[in-house]
Amino acid sequence: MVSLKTSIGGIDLDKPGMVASGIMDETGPSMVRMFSCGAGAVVSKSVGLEPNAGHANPCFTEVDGGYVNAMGLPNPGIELFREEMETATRAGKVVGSIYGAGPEDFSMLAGKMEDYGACAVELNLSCPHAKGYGMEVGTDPSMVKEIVSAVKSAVSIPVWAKLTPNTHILPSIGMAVQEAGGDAVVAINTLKAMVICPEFARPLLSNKFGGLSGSAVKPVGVRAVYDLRTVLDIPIIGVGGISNWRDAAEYIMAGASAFQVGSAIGTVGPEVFGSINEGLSSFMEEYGYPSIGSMTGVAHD
Amino acid sequence: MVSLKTSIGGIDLDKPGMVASGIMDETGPSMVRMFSCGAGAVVSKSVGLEPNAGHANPCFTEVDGGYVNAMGLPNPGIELFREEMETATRAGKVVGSIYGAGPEDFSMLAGKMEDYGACAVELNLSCPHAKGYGMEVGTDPSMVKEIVSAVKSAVSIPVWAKLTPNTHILPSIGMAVQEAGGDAVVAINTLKAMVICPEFARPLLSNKFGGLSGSAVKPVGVRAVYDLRTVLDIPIIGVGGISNWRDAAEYIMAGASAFQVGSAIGTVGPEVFGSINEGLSSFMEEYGYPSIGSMTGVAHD
Amino acid sequence: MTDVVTIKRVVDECYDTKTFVFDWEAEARPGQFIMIWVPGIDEIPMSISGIDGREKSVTVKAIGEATRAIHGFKAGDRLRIRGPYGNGYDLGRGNLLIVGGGVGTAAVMPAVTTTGADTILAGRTQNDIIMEGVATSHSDNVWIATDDGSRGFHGNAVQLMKEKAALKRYDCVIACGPEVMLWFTYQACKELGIDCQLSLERYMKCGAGVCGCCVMDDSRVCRDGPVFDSEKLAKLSEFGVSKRDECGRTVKFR
Amino acid sequence: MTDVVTIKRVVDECYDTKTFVFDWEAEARPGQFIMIWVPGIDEIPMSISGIDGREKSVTVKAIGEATRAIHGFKAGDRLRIRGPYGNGYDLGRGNLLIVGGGVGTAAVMPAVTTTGADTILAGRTQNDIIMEGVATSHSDNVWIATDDGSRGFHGNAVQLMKEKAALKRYDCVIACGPEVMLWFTYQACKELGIDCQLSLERYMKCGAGVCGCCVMDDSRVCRDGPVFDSEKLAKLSEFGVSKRDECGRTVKFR
Ligand SMILES: Cc1cc2nc3c(=O)[nH]c(=O)nc-3n(C[C@H](O)[C@H](O)[C@H](O)COP(=O)(O)OP(=O)(O)OC[C@H]3O[C@@H](n4cnc5c(N)ncnc54)[C@H](O)[C@@H]3O)c2cc1C
Ligand SMILES: Cc1cc2nc3c(=O)[nH]c(=O)nc-3n(C[C@H](O)[C@H](O)[C@H](O)COP(=O)(O)OP(=O)(O)OC[C@H]3O[C@@H](n4cnc5c(N)ncnc54)[C@H](O)[C@@H]3O)c2cc1C
Ligand SMILES: Cc1cc2nc3c(=O)[nH]c(=O)nc-3n(C[C@H](O)[C@H](O)[C@H](O)COP(=O)(O)O)c2cc1C
Ligand SMILES: Cc1cc2nc3c(=O)[nH]c(=O)nc-3n(C[C@H](O)[C@H](O)[C@H](O)COP(=O)(O)O)c2cc1C
Ligand code: FES
Ligand code: FES
Repeated sequence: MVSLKTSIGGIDLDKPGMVASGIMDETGPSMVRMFSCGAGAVVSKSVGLEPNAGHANPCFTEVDGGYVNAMGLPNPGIELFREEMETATRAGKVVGSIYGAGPEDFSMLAGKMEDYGACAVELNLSCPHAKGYGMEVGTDPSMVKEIVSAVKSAVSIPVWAKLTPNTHILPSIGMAVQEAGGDAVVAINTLKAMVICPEFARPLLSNKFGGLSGSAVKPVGVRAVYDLRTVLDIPIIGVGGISNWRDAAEYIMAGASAFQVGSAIGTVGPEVFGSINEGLSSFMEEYGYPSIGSMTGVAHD
Repeated sequence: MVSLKTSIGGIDLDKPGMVASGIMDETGPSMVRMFSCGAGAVVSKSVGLEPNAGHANPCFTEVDGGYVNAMGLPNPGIELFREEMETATRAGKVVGSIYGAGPEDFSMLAGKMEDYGACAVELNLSCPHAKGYGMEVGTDPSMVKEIVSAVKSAVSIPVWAKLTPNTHILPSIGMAVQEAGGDAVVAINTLKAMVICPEFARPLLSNKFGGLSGSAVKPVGVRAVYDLRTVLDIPIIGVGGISNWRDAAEYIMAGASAFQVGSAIGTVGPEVFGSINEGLSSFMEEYGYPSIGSMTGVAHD
Repeated sequence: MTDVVTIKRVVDECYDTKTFVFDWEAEARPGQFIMIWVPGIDEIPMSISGIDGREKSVTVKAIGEATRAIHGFKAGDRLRIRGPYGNGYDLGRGNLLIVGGGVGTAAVMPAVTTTGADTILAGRTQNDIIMEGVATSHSDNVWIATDDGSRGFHGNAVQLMKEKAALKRYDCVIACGPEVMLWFTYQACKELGIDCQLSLERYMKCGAGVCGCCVMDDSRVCRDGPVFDSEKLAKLSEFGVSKRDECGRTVKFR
Repeated sequence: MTDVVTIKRVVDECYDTKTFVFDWEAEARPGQFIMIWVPGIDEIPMSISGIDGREKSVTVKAIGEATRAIHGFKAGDRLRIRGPYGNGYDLGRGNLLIVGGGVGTAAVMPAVTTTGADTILAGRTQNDIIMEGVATSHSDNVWIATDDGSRGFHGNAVQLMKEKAALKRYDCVIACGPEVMLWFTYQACKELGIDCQLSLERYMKCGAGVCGCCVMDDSRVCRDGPVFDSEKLAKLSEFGVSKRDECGRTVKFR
């Protein structure tokens, strides 16, 4: 019998697929639902210090092979998020995703998430469409180091850093996380993108810019994980365009110890976790991989 | 009557769509065919100093929304390429794409292309899968400046620089081109990518890494052109995932004076140029754009 | 699916409501909705109020900036839309009674034209009754209710519905309107012992079941809904009670 | 389309040629080909040699590293393939005469099984004749030619073809084999005044009409071909004369 169990740093998961931050994870009850669909953990919506309505509509559209979104990190703020976390953590493992402008913000938010029962925190160093947050801090290795170090001293739960693929220095950013004591890296966030509507001669999104996700980005994400695996010792969590077991297997073989699913919760539905789990099990059975760990990084050999 | 004429720096084109480098442009006769399909110019395959077989097969595969390739810059070398250029330049405007490891290589190759009748040279500073070439030089602003300056003093035809989107410093790279006297920038080349086949537990491509092209990358390319337009004064040529008039219009409105089509020559066929030209004309007619120039960058207003 | 369509016709439904008709190839089911871009202003959800082959329509009540801007659109203007989204009604649940309250009538009209089932159109006054012509040309029994009694039954939609359900056996009530009306519809159906399918509204961003902003309990109104039947409604603790704002904060109705 | 298929059966065709049978949902036309990955070694083009509903096959002659590696594959092994590529034969051009030379027989076999047309199978010796069983079970007239006369007609495919075309009116010859054979087939058809459709080979990388490495004059063998009819062949100055190597350099045949 094969096992879908995996561990990422200190965290043990029964199933290797998590809900990616920002998808069906802004409220307690919707996170609970995702566990029952077969997610091994849920990463919460990225939460900041204050309530944030996000960018005005339109902030989302379908494109070939995926979505472009600029939600703008809507969230009720860390204080109100306590209630959602309480509901969700009763049902399964929740990773608290947080965003901030600098080390103090991140430390404060991480502390709250720890209080709320998060099993780990995920630092959003990579959102491509929020001014002053996300990838603006995440493409500067020294800033990344500072933030991760600060959060590490502020909490005792594992600290994950979610990285942007919109840079040629991804491996250095990964190294910065590792050197600062980060417990894992998560790759990738969305690709910087824009949609223009010719008839209206303007960008569609109210924020103009957005981020591309979905199957269109999968080969970019697999490459990012593969590259990170060649330089890092800490675990990697793969995300970007996963919608079936083959996609998940690609990320695992590239070097991921676990993976996250975002857009496919829309394109396929929350049932996507069940079908990925089933598909992975039969594949592992047939090809003789007893565990996720035994498959992790095998494409490097 | 609307006009599809456009000019990029010193170059006037009857039609705004060119064949992107690397697609049906390694031989004279195939370049000639592309003119008759409605291309306003053809950018040649990137040519280097010596004959190069490129990477071994497999070097190409379809993925959702596009292709991943690692051709590895196969080309017969600049000496033998004279003959192909002679055939092609008789039929229309040919932009000579070249790649090299540094300023000397690029200058020498550009000189040859000028001799062969190229109307401009396009410096490939962006191929994501050729060691020591392409994006390895193209993510270093000072190196980019040096190469562009060197080529500018070596030839009198316009010098275009083709940029990689695989970086967070794209605007700085664009500025480096402009400051060095470059006549135009071309964006984007492919996105760094990888495809792993789970059943065989290894990357598919012989080179392991490749570049993603096709409709999957269009929102990334449109964003790149939009970003470049906000900082640059020199013309921009848009490329990445264009397969119909709407795609072309997105790039033009984002700031492109002309565009290139690559993958769609495979997915749609060489006829793609004809249908883009027709579609653009009727759109311009209906929406009152007398010229490509009048549409360029309008999404910024 | 994203698309740009051309408005063919604009129909005045009443003082504050207009129908915009356009050709759109998409397959749409009664009860589904689309997202309409109002450039420079907003993008908002709108029920598909007519489905006639490729011809589709939306029926818009001007209540704020975006809907007022849409009212300025004319035949020949373009709409950038995406969809269709949502589950739609199941029209195969026996003998139907269809109830539209105010602009909610738009959402149920394709169910009326598809089934020709008995229909109640309700509004505050006679001036708020919309789409009566379309309804009567597809259904033999179209009853009107107005709060002020200015036309038809003097009373609200739920009161008239109860009256009609006492006279004839219906298996399922299909309704759309203000949430308070739907809440009482649900209670009435429970008492009457019949099923219902109600079309709910929540603030929508993606419309496609991705962002999670429109959830009621653990269900996405945009994707798992907007139509919920009695069985599902029974599990929605937020139905009639509260909604989430744009930040995801809970806001109580009362 | 990319896919991973499972080999169901391996059939020995002759001392150096094997057929690999697998189920594959893709729609394929006679004359099309696929690209087969040989992990760690190469990816190479192979004609689809059998089309029977979802059951497809390739027939591989071991001539180098990749094809020898494929010969090591067994039932149950996986193949990562992509395709189908190419235009395929137009089987509606009247009375057909089908000619397969050596392993080129693989490329024409689906045309034989689909049409049951008269067929010539040629090879250097009797040991090089492949797929005779499949051919005879679909076509009433299957003629053999061997260069050494060890079986059937003593001579090459083109000689036998001329002989047969003198006895019966054919409208079009469909052929695949070494380029020199195809060159003479083309000349013979010109003399006979009949059309032909010949399946050509060039070095292939993408197979999908993108990279341009397989061009003959301005035509992509992978996409505009691999099948070219008399009209198109007349315009291919490189046919029978030269090919491009992996660098795109011209290499003369003689
Ligand atoms: C599934 C669905 C179907 C709908 N069908 C119709 C219809 O057929 N005809 C019709 O006239 N109206 C319909 N509506 C309501 C319509 O979307 C709102 O009237 C419109 O968004 C108001 O926008 P505004 O800018 O004019 O007003 P605003 O002043 O911006 O908003 C007024 C109110 O409209 C609602 N609203 C605004 N934006 C949204 C949003 N993005 N998502 C959900 N609600 C919003 C809120 O309750 C808000 O308080 C539907 C709503 C939903 C969710
Ligand atoms: C459209 C097409 C259909 C074909 N169908 C069949 C078939 O049904 N059965 C069959 O046995 N063979 C077929 N071939 C030929 C087959 O592809 C070669 O025999 C095979 O690639 C040899 O590979 P190797 O590594 O064994 O030999 P190598 O020693 O690597 O090469 C031997 C020769 O094979 C040819 N070749 C090698 N690689 C390629 C390539 N990528 N593209 C084209 N030619 C190549 C070259 O002429 C080369 O000189 C077909 C070729 C094409 C182009
Ligand atoms: C609608 C939407 C909202 C998102 N919000 C967040 C977020 O709040 N924080 C974050 O780190 N990533 C966010 N992401 C990025 C996803 O977590 C994920 O990294 C990305 O979408 C790629 O994965 P996918 O292709 O499976 O969607 C969001 C993505 C989408 C589509
Ligand atoms: C098969 C293939 C070969 C390519 N070769 C080159 C090349 O030699 N030089 C270059 O600058 N770009 C090359 N490119 C990149 C294209 O010119 C283009 O920038 C990219 O594919 C995005 O455009 P598209 O989506 O229209 O294909 C190649 C792309 C493909 C798919
Ligand atoms: S509006 Fe985004 S999930 Fe419903
Ligand atoms: S093999 Fe690439 S175009 Fe034919």
